Amino acid sequence: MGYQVRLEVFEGPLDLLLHLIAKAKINIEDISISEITAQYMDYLSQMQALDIDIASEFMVMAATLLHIKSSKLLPKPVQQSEEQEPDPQQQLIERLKQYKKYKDAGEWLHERYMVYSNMYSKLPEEVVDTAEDVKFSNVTKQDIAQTMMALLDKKNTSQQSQTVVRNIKPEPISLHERINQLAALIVRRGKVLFSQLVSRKFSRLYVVVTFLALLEMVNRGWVAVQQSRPFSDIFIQRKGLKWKNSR
Amino acid sequence: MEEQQMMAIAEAILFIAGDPVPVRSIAEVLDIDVDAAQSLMEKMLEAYALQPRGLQLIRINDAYQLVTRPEYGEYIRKFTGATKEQPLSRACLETLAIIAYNQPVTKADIEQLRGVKCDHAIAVLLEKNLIREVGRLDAPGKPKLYGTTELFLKSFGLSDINDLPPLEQQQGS
Amino acid sequence: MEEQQMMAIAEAILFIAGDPVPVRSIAEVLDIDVDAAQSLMEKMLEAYALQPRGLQLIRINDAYQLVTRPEYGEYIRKFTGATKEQPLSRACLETLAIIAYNQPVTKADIEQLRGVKCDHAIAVLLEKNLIREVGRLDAPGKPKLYGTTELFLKSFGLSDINDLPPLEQQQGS
Repeated sequence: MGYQVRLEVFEGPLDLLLHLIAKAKINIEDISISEITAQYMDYLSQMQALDIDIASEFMVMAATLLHIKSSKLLPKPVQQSEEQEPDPQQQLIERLKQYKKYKDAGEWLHERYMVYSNMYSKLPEEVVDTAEDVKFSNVTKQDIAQTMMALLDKKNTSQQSQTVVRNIKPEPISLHERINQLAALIVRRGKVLFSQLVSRKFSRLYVVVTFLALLEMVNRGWVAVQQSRPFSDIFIQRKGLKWKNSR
Repeated sequence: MEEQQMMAIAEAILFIAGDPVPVRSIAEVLDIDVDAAQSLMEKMLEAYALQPRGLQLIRINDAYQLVTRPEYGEYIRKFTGATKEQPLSRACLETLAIIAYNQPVTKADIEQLRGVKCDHAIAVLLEKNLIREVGRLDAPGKPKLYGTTELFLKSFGLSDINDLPPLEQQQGS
Repeated sequence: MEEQQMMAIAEAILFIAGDPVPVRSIAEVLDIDVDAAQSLMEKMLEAYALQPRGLQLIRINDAYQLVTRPEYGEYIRKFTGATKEQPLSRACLETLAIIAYNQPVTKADIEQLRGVKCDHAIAVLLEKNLIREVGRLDAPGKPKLYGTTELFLKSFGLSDINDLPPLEQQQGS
């Protein structure tokens, strides 16, 4: 990577315009279209110079600004009717005012989030009927397997239907990292289910990366995978020489 | 039953439940009517707020939950090893603000207000379960309508959606 | 830090943990020495005892735990009875299955899968010698890792842990 240039990043053309207005220390109502347009174009050309992709929205706004500017220079056409088009400059001002409201509300939300995401709740207590004794005398290994399966099933369905509490953190994760993580897990466990690698607290991206990591590991001959039927869980097992002595 | 005792029972129940408990359930357990339970819980909420404690009572719509106070989050994370919640991006915050104040609202409405595409922000907010689809607009293409979730209320310390400050007030800055 | 604030933090930690928390861990989080933490907790225990609350603080050896007061047991049963009461063996079997298939595994992992606290089930399984602590996870808080015992293998007629039926085969049925 070469040198880095800091260029302020804007959420869109409206955001950029608000920034220019704030810099000029004027009210939204008092914008001078020709000045703002010049500055706006200047910013776009800086972006171009830095080879930054300019989203089409920025270009559309540039066209709007130029249109307003040119229409101001031209003599006003003879008023044909009272119901003419609304003044584009006034429209733009309205949009900016609307946008600013939500931008400010977003800032308010940010402050709240930084406070209230610090609240923690606890897991429900398990209420068990202690009157009943634990007897494992007639429980078989099949029962254990069935219990585990039922748990995984329950988890899957609750995942589908659940609409509440789900905390997801951004996980910047590389394929390479994920392969290392999976390898570490498989050294420990020997075998694992795909569903166990991707609990519901993870994002779709994370699931995809995990799956790619798994494919790569299959490709390298590190693991064997089995899936009994389409969409069922994938059973993953250590395979090959890689794991010898690493236990 | 004495009020204080009822509060104690409610506290025990909230502790056992962990999750938000509907005021209806509290009324049932205490064998009082829902209105009485509601006012009991509001009193309890105030009492909690006044005490210098590690816990607080919050209301989310019609349910109450015991949670730790936000100011001690850092200590909780030290204890549990959890990582701090990442701040939301500005794109997400703006999109969320628009949805919160205008729900139910379509993607097109949001994009019109923000002046940029919002697919990514919407996807992130959906995944974080801060917003959800609440239906479809009866218009060509049947666009999806978005609204906020209970988790949104909780994450931003709001009891219900009317707790949001009026939009105009912010304009001062 | 002020004593009252430290108590508030301790309360928040005990609440989140649900389990007995060793005084050592409290000292660590508060960054004070163990003796100071001990006397803090004793003061807190007294304070709790004096208040008419639904929760109480109890001491078990060198650990403290927040629990509901026994006199409200009837109401808690009324509350949970409405949801569902789980027989102990069911809770234990689920916990055992998770440990068997995922070992070594932490309590937090088990609880994540089951969605409820599992202290009781783990305690029973430990007592029956079907599971044991096999180490600690190298993560903050150093949580215990659980695995199954020889007795477990013997009890279920397994020659080794790989003898457990593969999970995917059953899923078809």
